[in-house]
Amino acid sequence: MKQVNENILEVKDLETYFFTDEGTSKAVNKVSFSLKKGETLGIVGESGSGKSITSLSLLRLIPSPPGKIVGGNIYFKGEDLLSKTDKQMRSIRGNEISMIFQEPMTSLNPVYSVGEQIAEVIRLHQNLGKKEAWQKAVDMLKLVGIPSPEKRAKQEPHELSGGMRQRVMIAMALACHPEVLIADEPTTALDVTIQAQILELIKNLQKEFGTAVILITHDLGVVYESCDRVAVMYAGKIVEYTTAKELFENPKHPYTIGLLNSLPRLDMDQEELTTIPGTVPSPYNMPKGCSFAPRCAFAKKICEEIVPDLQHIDQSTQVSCWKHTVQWDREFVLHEKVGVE
Amino acid sequence: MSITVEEKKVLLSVNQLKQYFPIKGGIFGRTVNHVKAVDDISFDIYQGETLSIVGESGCGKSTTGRAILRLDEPTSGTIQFQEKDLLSLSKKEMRKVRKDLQVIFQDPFASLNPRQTVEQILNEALAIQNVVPKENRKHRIEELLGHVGLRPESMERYPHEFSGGQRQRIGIARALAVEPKLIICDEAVSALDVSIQAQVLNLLKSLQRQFNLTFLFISHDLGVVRHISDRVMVMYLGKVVEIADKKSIFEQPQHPYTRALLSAIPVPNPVQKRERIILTGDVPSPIDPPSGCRFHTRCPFAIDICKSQAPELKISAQNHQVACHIVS
Amino acid sequence: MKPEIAMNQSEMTIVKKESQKLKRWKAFYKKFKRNKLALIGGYIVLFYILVAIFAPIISPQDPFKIDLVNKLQPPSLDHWMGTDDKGRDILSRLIFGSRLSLTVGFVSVFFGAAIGIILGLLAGYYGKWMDTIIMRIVDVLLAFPGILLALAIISALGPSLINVMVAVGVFSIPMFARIVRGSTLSVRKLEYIDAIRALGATDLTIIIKHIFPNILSPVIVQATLRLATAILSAAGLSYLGLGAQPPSPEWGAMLSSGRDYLFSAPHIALFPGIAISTLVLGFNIFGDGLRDALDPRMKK
Amino acid sequence: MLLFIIRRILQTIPVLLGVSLVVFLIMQMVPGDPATLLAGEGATKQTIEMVRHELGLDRPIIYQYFDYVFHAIQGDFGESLRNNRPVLDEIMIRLPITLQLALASILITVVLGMIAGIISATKQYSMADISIMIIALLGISLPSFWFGLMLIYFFSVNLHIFPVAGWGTIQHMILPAITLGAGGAAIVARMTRSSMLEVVRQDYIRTARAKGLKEHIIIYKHGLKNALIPVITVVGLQFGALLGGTVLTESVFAINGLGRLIVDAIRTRDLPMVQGGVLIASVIFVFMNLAVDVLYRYFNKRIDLN
Amino acid sequence: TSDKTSSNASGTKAQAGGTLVVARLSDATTLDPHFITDIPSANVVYEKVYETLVVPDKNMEPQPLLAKEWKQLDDVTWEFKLQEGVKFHDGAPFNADAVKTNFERLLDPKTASPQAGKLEMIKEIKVIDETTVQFVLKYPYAPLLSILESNEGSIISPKSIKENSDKIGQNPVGTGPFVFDSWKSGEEITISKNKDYWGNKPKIDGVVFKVVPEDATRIAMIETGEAHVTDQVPVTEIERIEASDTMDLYRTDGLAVEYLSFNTKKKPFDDIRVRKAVAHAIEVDAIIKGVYNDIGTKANSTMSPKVFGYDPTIKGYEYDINEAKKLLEEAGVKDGLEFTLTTSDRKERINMAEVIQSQLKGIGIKVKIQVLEYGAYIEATAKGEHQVSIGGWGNATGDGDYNQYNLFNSKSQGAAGNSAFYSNPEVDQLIESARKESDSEKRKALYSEAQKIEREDVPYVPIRNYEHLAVYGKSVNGLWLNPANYLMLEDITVK
Ligand SMILES: Nc1ncnc2c1ncn2[C@@H]1O[C@H](COP(=O)(O)OP(=O)(O)OP(=O)(O)O)[C@@H](O)[C@H]1O
Ligand SMILES: Nc1ncnc2c1ncn2[C@@H]1O[C@H](COP(=O)(O)OP(=O)(O)OP(=O)(O)O)[C@@H](O)[C@H]1O
Ligand SMILES: [Mg+2]
Ligand SMILES: [Mg+2]
Repeated sequence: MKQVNENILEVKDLETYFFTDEGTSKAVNKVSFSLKKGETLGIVGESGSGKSITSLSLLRLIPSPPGKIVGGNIYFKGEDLLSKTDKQMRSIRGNEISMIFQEPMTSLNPVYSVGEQIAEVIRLHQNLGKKEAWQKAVDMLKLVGIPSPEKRAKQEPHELSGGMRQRVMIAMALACHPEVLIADEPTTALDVTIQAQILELIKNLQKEFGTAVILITHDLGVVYESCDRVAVMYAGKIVEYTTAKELFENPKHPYTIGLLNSLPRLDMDQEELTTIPGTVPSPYNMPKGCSFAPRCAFAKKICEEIVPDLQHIDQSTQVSCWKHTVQWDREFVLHEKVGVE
Repeated sequence: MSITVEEKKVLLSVNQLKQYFPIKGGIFGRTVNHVKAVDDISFDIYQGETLSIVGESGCGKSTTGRAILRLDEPTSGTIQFQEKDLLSLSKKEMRKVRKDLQVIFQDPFASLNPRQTVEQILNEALAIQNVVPKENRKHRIEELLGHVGLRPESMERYPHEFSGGQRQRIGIARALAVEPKLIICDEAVSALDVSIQAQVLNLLKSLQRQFNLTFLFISHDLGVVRHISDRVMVMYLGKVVEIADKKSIFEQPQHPYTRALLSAIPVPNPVQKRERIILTGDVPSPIDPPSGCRFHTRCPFAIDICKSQAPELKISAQNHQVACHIVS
Repeated sequence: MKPEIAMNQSEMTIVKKESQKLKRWKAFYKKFKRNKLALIGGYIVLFYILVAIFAPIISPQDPFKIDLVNKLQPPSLDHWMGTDDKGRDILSRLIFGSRLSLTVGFVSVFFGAAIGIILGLLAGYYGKWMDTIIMRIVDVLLAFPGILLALAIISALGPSLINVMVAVGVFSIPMFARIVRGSTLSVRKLEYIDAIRALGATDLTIIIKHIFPNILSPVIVQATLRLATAILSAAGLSYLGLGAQPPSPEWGAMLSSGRDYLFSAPHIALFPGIAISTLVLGFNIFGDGLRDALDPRMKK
Repeated sequence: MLLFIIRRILQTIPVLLGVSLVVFLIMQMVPGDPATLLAGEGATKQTIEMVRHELGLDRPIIYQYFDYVFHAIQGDFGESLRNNRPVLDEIMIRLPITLQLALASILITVVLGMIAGIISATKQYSMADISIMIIALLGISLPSFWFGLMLIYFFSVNLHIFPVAGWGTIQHMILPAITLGAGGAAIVARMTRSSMLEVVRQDYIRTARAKGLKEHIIIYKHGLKNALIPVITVVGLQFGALLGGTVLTESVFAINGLGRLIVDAIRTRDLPMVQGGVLIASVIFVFMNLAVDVLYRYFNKRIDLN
Repeated sequence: TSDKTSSNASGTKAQAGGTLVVARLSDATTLDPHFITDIPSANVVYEKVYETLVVPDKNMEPQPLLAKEWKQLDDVTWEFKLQEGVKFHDGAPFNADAVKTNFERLLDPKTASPQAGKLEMIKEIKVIDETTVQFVLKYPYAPLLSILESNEGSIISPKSIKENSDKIGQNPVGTGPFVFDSWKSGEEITISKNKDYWGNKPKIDGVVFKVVPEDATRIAMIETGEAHVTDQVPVTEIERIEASDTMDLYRTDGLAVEYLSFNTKKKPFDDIRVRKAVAHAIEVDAIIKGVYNDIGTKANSTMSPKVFGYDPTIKGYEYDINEAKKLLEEAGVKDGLEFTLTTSDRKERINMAEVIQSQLKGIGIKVKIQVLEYGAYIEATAKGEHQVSIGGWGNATGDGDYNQYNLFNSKSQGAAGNSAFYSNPEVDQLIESARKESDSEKRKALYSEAQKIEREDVPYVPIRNYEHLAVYGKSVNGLWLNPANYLMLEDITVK
């Protein structure tokens, strides 16, 4: 494959399902995207749209049971992670691909010092002795801008503020200079001023190490300021996949448009916010057609009946919406074979 | 729908409110220190307006709200509500007043008893204040659910069977049930998704119009604050640093902290992108707040006087007060 | 609106209300039923309850008839579980004993739980000195020798079956109090408690309606575990003159009487032991199922 | 923390006063007269009265109590009515034994209980899980005399591995510790299981996995220490129960412990001994609770600092 | 004496050595014989650390020990000739002064010995010379020797009486074949061979008395050899013990009797006919077989056959339901008799109660069993709160007086032993005379007379004569329990 050289990570038709008593939830439903070296990909979408599960799938950390990756491929440097052994996978985790989790409060083990927790991953992947690993952990803390890192390293998570904890998470994730960093809502729990600090930090470190970053968030502002490309997820699917600039200047998918419209704006007064009516469908009870159809102002019969594919509409943009296909203007006939263009 | 100056009528007036949480220690459990969560703040809320409190986590926003509701007993100060000083009421009298003061909390799940159905939740609210005779309660519940955009069938369901936005609507319905005058929204939309947040914000606004409600809106999301407020109060470490009309504060923020706060918001809007003031360091501890101006440790413009002398809240423009040495 | 329609409506609401309760109950039962294990537990408990109710009918022999000639017989066709050291039919004694042991077990656990819950709720909800006092009392109660408490209870209340339950119940108070206090502390911090307080609810309402149901699950687990201890310690008290007096076939007492024959006639201790264990086992898994079914969040 | 500890210790003073008063009152209420019991079979009324006088039991009750408290405050717990030895001496002979036994069995409780609990939790709903939980429940419903005697006959009489009875060496400790620890182990197993199931769902376990750690390191290093928090509470409670619940085991294994001392004292209406025993037991218990609280706080400080 | 000499002969031959480990139910309370009131305490020191002036043999006949010989000078004066050259363990010489010091201590009200009552007939102890001592009594008291030979007659070192009278309980010093070593309270007491013993030295080096409260554990200890002897054996285990190849069972008749006692002060048992009816309705043989596994024998009187004064011609009531029914009818108990049977918490007693309950059910008597913890039981029976109780009377002295006076004399009502609250002036008179009668045949006749009346009055229904059991390992030889249930160590050896 030629792409391998450019794309450090390539996800193809990834499917992760949850099998529960209530039924099967297609949390990630044929998701495809790719990541270039040094690039930042944003994944946005509402709560429950499958952002976290997508990222956990990349590291094969899906809680199982009930979760299971049922299909697709994840090519990391050309090799499919899904066919690796557990042992091989462990040597990738925290080393070549690492992850920052949403909640700095709960993602750090409360009973070990933060230094110990960082040193652990260094010892594991870099074959360093206890002392050197500790020293490296302290260095990492310094790198992420924690003052008096020697002292802080000895403290336990509860002794640090939220911002500091998140930095510890970042230090931990970057300790082995991974090629891919997955940041799952790294700032949601933080204040705006601290959030700004953290995002700045990630950006700088990324530049320094050339790390590719997947930034998961539902804050569109964050995406706009930090990402090169963006994937918008809705109900387990990517509905729009494009550059950040394009997304904000010229959103295509009705959901993306709705999302942008419902943000209260700082630059103008609105008496009423534009909203997307309705709620996200239950993962156990997905609509037959496009999952956004029940809430979509433009929905036609075809939307309710047939699931649209994610299709290129130009070089940099892919959208999964009938509105952007040729079928849109045709009269929809049920027996007509769609998609065989 | 903003209220002109002439119409203003003070509904709630907070004066020199202090809330110190004791830190127990010593052999006999004496108080050895205090968390100065709210340290001498004063402000008014006018009838029918929305006053927002913004500020970083831990600056005392919730504490202020809780003090007004007397969920915690404040250390000192007065809270005048409709001519009554809430803090001097007996427990029983306070229970009566609670009809007029309601609260919507941040976490739409934690604020509803998971073992009660929606009907039970609302019915209880009605029963406690006995606002509606028993036989009409069912009807009233349906009506309330209608106000917040839920179907009557929802009554029989449990909170966990709803989405976050819907749960928050239940919370709102509960607050509305007793026909309050003032509702304190403590991060009422922070936990919601953007699209849901918009629905709830619209709902709050329309309810305000419909029932002439007054909101004390606590949030750290300035986008939301800008959308909903008439006036904004900025807090930092237990102190009010700036309080002004919305327009004034967003267009001419004066306190360096407010400015940093505004600039830190990531905005998905190419036009609005502006230079960031990135603050360094964390918020100091409210147990041992910095001397002088509490912000001076992080303030890029701090001068000597800031370290020694606490600035007073002064009027700096029309409907605009700020506590900063540099500004004045 | 025509009057008939109005009437119809109110009628309808009544019907609806009833069916609603029924529906909730049905939903509960459905959820419970889906938990296979819990169902088995339920059947075991039910089985013992039925045995207790119909003891005189199903008991094959007179549980009190002493037959010294046939003492210590191993299980046989005549005596399915053999005979005890006085030649009494063990099966019949177990059947009759279920009445005593079930009553003593359930009532004393219930009593202990009730008081423990109240203390724990008060300590956890009000905190401060209330907490200190209650928890220190609980400490004392825990450190206090059971036999002394039991003696105190007989001397104060006199020996009777009810007082055994009181005594055994008293032993379990501290356990429950501690557990409830812990859970109360965490539930009390939840926002919905504040929300209810802001509505003007009294402390009593909050405790009973909002805290209590949410601390129930550890209580159920503890209660199901305490049952065994209760049945055994009730027997331990009978020698103080407090419990059921001989020849009452209390399970715990039967088990203890097997103590002298652990080797020569092990069945004497074995069968009561099995009876107690299976009851406790059934009650435990039943309790787990109950807890899950009572919790609307558990969707299962 | 230190201050907290000191404060709690001071709090025990009223508790102990309360305990002594309650013990005193109960012993007054309880039927059975120490003088009669002490005078022995066939003693005449005069003899009994003489004994009563000797023991000072003919003084007014209130006076007796305050006299006791007055002396107790000075560390004088009086003498046993039975054998005239200083109560404190008698207790001090047994206290180390009881503590050793309690510690040994707590060790068994914790080790057995946690291993079983962890296996159960990591293999939820497996055969191993279900059998462990059934065995645990059996453990709870079996009386300790039964279990203890079975152990004696199996390990001592048949296999000659451990001595039947007595105290002093590690070998002596093992069977009684198992007997005593078994019931607690069952409870701890249940507790560990649910706590562990809770912990493995936590975010930091996911973090540990994301680091590439091996599964057993994740469970034992990252999981266990956290799962311990609720277990500590239960263990503390168990420890309390151990101090009171050892009588049967002490009897079966002929261990000269505090439990038997107190029960014997109660049976012979030896008031000073009962007082002393219960007071000491309460003190230990309070300290144990304190230790649990301290541990709990230590592990839990992230959650609640006040 | 024949016993003693025979053991002496073999003693010199057998290789001495070994420590005997005795496992027993409970610890001693004190080792001061003037304060001992229980067998577990006495057993440690009686004829081991201490010796008495006279000692009972296997038939409870008095034999010389510290007293070489004795004679009764008149009704109230007894003279004893003492052994010469005997020394206490602390070096003090044994002589008439030592005897005087001992009994004066015992009788001194300041000492407050609970045993003083038993010897209150002593008026004076006269030292005649170094080796001669006279006991002068207040009134004639025939069973004097039986008291002197029991535990309270132990002779303590006068030196320790003078120097630390308070500490004797912890540190006994006597003249006996064993010297007290140590006492770990609640755990064990050790005594070891007295190398300078004046008489025949014991064959073993020492004895450890270990406290092992659980029956099954004691037996397990014998089985594994951890202990050699245990003298409290549950009747339920005898078959297993007899079948075992590591243990043996020792059985010997005791002095104690178990009985049912009616509260004769309370309705309906103030009516002799009702008491008789109950006596007829109890099938004693079944109890002995069923409850006691044939350990012990059917009792005919509350006095055991080994006790002085026992009359073998007196028989217990026949098991006769018809007679019982008839008597009840006569007594006018028509609508069925109902009563509460109180017992202490000893399991055999409880078992007995259950069997009696079931037997009486046969003639329509409803019995409610009330089990009381020992202390409460003693109090209830002493106060006469009970209707019918199960009791037992041990007899430490082997003399009829100890039995008759305590159980039947109206002065002994309540705690002193007469739990039937029985009172019959005629019986009182007989018991008093027997005390003073020095002719043993005449005494026997008096006791026989008393027992006949007692049989007619039925304040007690005698059930069982005790049989003492001991289990010992096969390595033990020469075990002897005397009828008062004391372990005697002269002949014992451990391999
Ligand atoms: N353990 C689980 N069992 C069953 N379903 C699950 C589980 N975890 C996740 N899911 C399902 O997967 C879907 C996607 O969840 P995911 O956590 O990826 O959402 P998200 O986009 O990260 O949301 P958020 O913004 O709230 O983090 C959810 O709808 C949920 O139903
Ligand atoms: N009950 C309490 N006891 C002690 N300290 C408290 C208590 N409640 C709040 N505090 C402290 O008071 C300070 C202000 O807290 P408050 O909850 O008012 O902050 P906030 O502005 O609402 O923050 P957030 O945005 O995180 O909700 C914090 O430092 C907090 O730790
Ligand atoms: Mg997520
Ligand atoms: Mg807050």
